[in-house]
Amino acid sequence: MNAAAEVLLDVQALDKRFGGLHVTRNVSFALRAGDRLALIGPNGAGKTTLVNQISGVLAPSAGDIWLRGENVTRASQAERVRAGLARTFQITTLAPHFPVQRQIELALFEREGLTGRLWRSMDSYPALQAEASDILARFGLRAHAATPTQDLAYGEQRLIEMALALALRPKVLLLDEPMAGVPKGDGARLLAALDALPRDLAVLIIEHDMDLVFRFATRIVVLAEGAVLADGSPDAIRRDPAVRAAYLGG
Amino acid sequence: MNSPMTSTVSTAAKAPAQPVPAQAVRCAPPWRAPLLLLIAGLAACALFPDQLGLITRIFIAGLFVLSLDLVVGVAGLATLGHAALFGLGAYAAGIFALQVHADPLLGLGVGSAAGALTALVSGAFLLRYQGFTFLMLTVAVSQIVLSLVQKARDWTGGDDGLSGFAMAPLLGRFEFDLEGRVGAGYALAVLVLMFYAAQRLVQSPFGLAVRGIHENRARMAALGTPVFRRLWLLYTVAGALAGAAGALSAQTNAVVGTDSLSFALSAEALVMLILGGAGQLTGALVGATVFTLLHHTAASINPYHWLFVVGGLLMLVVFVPPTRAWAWLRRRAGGLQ
Amino acid sequence: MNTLFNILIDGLAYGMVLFVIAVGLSVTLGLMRFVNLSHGAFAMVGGYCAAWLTREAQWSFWLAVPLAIAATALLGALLEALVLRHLYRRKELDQVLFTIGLSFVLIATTNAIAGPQVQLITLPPLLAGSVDLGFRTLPAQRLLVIGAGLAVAAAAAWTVTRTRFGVWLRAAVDHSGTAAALGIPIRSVQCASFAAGAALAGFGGILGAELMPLEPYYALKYLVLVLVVVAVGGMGSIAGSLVAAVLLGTIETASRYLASGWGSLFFFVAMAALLAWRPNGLLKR
Amino acid sequence: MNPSRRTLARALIAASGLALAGAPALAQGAAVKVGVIGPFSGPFAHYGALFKAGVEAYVASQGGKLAGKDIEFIYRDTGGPNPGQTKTLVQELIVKDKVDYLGGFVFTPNALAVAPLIQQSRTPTVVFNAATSAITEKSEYFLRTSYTLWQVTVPLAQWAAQQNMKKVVTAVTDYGPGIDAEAAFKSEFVKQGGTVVESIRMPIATTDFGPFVQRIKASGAQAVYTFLPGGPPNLGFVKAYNENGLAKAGVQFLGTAETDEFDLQKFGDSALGLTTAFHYSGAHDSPENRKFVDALKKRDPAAVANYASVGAWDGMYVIHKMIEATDGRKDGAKALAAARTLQWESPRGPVRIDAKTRHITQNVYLRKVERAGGQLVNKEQQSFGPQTDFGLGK
Repeated sequence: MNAAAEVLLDVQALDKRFGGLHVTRNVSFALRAGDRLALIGPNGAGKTTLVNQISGVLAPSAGDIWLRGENVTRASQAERVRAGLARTFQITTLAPHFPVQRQIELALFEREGLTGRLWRSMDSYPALQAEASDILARFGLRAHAATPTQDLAYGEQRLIEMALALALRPKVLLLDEPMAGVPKGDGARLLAALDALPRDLAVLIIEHDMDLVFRFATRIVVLAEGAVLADGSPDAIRRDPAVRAAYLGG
Repeated sequence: MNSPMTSTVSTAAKAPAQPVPAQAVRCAPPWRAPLLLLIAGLAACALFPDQLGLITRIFIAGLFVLSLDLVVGVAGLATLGHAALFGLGAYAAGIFALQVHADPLLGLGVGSAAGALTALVSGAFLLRYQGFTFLMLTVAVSQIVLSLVQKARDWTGGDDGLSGFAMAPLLGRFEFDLEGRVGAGYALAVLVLMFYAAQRLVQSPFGLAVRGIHENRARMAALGTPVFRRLWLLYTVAGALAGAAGALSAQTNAVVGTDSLSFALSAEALVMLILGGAGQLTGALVGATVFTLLHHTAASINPYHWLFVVGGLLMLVVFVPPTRAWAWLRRRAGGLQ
Repeated sequence: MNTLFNILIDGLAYGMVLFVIAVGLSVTLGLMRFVNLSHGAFAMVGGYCAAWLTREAQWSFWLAVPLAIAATALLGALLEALVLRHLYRRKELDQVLFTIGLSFVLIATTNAIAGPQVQLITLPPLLAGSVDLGFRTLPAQRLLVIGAGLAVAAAAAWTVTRTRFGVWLRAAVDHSGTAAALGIPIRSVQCASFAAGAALAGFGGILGAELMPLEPYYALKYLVLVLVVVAVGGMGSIAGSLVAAVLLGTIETASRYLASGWGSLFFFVAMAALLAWRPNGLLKR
Repeated sequence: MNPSRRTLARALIAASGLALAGAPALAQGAAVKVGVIGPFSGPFAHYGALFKAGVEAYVASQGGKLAGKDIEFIYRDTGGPNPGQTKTLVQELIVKDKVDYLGGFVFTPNALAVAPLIQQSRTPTVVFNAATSAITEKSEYFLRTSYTLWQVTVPLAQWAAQQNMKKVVTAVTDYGPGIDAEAAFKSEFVKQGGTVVESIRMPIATTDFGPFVQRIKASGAQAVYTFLPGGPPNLGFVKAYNENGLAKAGVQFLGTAETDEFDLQKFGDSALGLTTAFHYSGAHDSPENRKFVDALKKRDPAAVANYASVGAWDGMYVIHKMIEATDGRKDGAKALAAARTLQWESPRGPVRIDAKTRHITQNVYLRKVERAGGQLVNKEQQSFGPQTDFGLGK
């Protein structure tokens, strides 16, 4: 843990109920610049619900979310993005019919606050187009710039998810199962992309692939039935008997 | 050809995608399609000088369906209440001509503003909902508007319609004539200009974002788009276009009836749009033209049973989409050469 | 006080008519997720069959009604098997376009065969009269509608929630892949469900004919009303449709007693308010 | 400018020049062209069919030619009330088809929409049906062979007062003609010393008339004056009137066009005894009417002798006389001058065109529905004598 770095995301005593269902119970953790925090837990542990609350899709029932020193518990998704938060989704792609290049351009327009412009053509922003091409090149997708996203291989679509989030130049990145459904052979490019994430970025990742988790994470939070079961370094988690009992040991 | 998205031939998802150069992504110039429309419109007027009434109706229907396309095709909000925007634009232009001033361009502005205002107010409520709920709420809103217009008989003439207003000459020079030359030219000019504006809108970053919302609302929200505000603005712009179409209808007909607010008009416009291909602005114009012409000819040949023709065609179009039919025809033509 | 009772009784009767016409759409649109705008056309077919059987063929009402319903179900099953099944996976707008086209053709056919006049179903003496309620009378036919409406609601709700067929239907719609793997005869379930929806439409067309007279344009004229009931009641919720129909029927009736000068304004204001309050249906939160 | 653009610009200029040049006037053919506007599709299509049967039967009854000229009918379909489309159709009829006369019109807004066109082109236009008083004021080329609600309602109100009715309730459909009817009845009945205890307006989309009939019952009136738009609502209202016990309670029914012959047979026994005041009954007993009914049935066995078909028949008579007066040439002013003084024996009885209003002056009859030879008919009880349109100038 690099305790010296600035706290970027601070989740404090978060609670969420759906009617009688208690899906998040008093969850707290903090994320600093450069952190690679993995959120693990069995299916139904409330991982995605938690990410949805942090990104603003769901409003928590109680507790606070601080983003770069600002309380964003009641802020809209758009405000959180502007404050430096970006996320990816488990299975969706942004716009299946758009050419890949357009997807990235759209994210860039959004970052620059240009999507309220009604008249000037979307083709008349050469700087952003160049940046979009660069991003595609970085992910090895430049040859597919004009291909409709739905025609790409599944693994490549996952890469675009990540490219979109990074195009927003976030300080905090939430990755919701980036490897889900990707065939083993296609995983290498994704792993490379994960390793190439900017150093000072704070990353929260949900993932089921334990090899990936233990290779990538600097810290792990284990969630069970909505509550934090354990929180510590990968080594500590690996040795934690409670975790072994509830999750790893099965 | 207008859509910035349809850059490549869509290959089946299974096959590995062929690399496509980035240049193919660029939009067509926004003036090209409106210019073609202007030429086609003038040619139609020149070739059929005694059918200008029908041609004017096609122009107006085209503008209305264009507006509907922004909402349904671009933003992905299926509505059956679009006639409310058209009808209120028509009534506003008619009442303005009757009570305030008979100048057509001022009236056009008033009608357009009425459409935009209606969209602004109703959109603030409607756009909080999605899908089938949104669709049914648009029906409710348009029926409420219809009831109010019927009730406000002193202003609107109720079910007898609003009539008795005459338009002043266009630009102070061109009288609206019996053959409808000025009416047709006026409607065409407004249609071309608004088509150009809509084309710019669709090709702007705003248009791209709205299409993004259509494709995946949740994902766009996570990208930081204020979804509601984008849709609200789009709906208001569409309201301005629909209101302008209504105003044109009021001015060239010198009468407004409650049919301009009816469910039937909303449904008919939707049929025209799907016929021409939702999402493509030129598709909206093609659909409006084909449907209006078909209705007119089928009803002239045999006014009794034109529903057979139209009903049969609608069913056919679903199984043989126009784009596929075109592709097939082209292949056949190519094979013959 | 008397007015209040009148509103409640007439509202219940009117609401039940709305319900019996709408319940079939609650099956095809609500449960099968097929945007079936030709629902009104099926109701019309049922009504016309019953009218023809009772008037021209001089059949007894009690025999003619089941036969007319069976004929409508058969037409529904045929159309489903030949054409409509290819549309289940298509876009909703395609379904809209096709079923509107189908309605147009059925309207034109009806007009060509039977002419534009209103068709009446001859009622048996038992139903033709009025029943004395003490402070007023009520047409006996309305009592049949109320009874039949409740029976249909109970039977349909039971079929969907309690029988194996209902489980199959929901599985076929929501998880068609899994359902096929489990050996559920998806095609038969779909076809039977659609036929049932058509049969219910025909039943509604017959029972509702007293208030919604049968004529060629029937197919589209009452479509909005029916869609409103299904939307407010909630997709696929038969109990919801029942509550929505009675509630909206009562509101419409009350506006006729108290504020008829405003037309259908209150009906649609109520609809908008209810939908805005419970977008997923009256009985769902 | 590159070459292709220049070509484009030339094409544009040429095209716009062509557009503004317009079409040269075509030489007129020998036949007299009559455009007939009506609903030929949609829920009101039977009006169109009756117009067609009426005008064609008239021409056939004259030996196929009028004043020695062939007649060419051009039918145009408006669907329902749709003023915009009607205007387009009429514009096309005048400009492209160059019709000499226009006839038809079921709906008031459609008729109002064409007033500027016929005024500008001086096309004599005979309204076969639309019944709002104000129509003939909108252009001096309008003539009308139907009726107005004032025309038939005023004598009915007078009769009701003479029958010692003191309290009447009005129940009309909430649109232009209904409000005309309500105003006509109210003003005349009050003038005669009666009281209108309640004025009910029923929405145009009403299907369940039960609530309104209950209100009529609760009002304690001796009679109900009603106006309905024709077709299914007529049936619905009469059914509710019987089923809710109004007929039994002795609340008298006063109507006008509600017992229209077109769907009278559908009412069954529930229609027996309904009282109406109207200008035409299919059962009117006169040689002219028998000739009309025979000609109509010969043309179209399914056609019914009612106010729409007789309006078309008499409208064609007026057009016939205008063709005679102008010798088949298009001369709107001359034709109108001739039409203003017309007076003839119509199937409905003696009629004439009022020179000032260009509306038909005709007898109005009190009728009761009776059974004659297995059929329900509107049996004329008494004639109120010739009536003009009382609605103008109100």
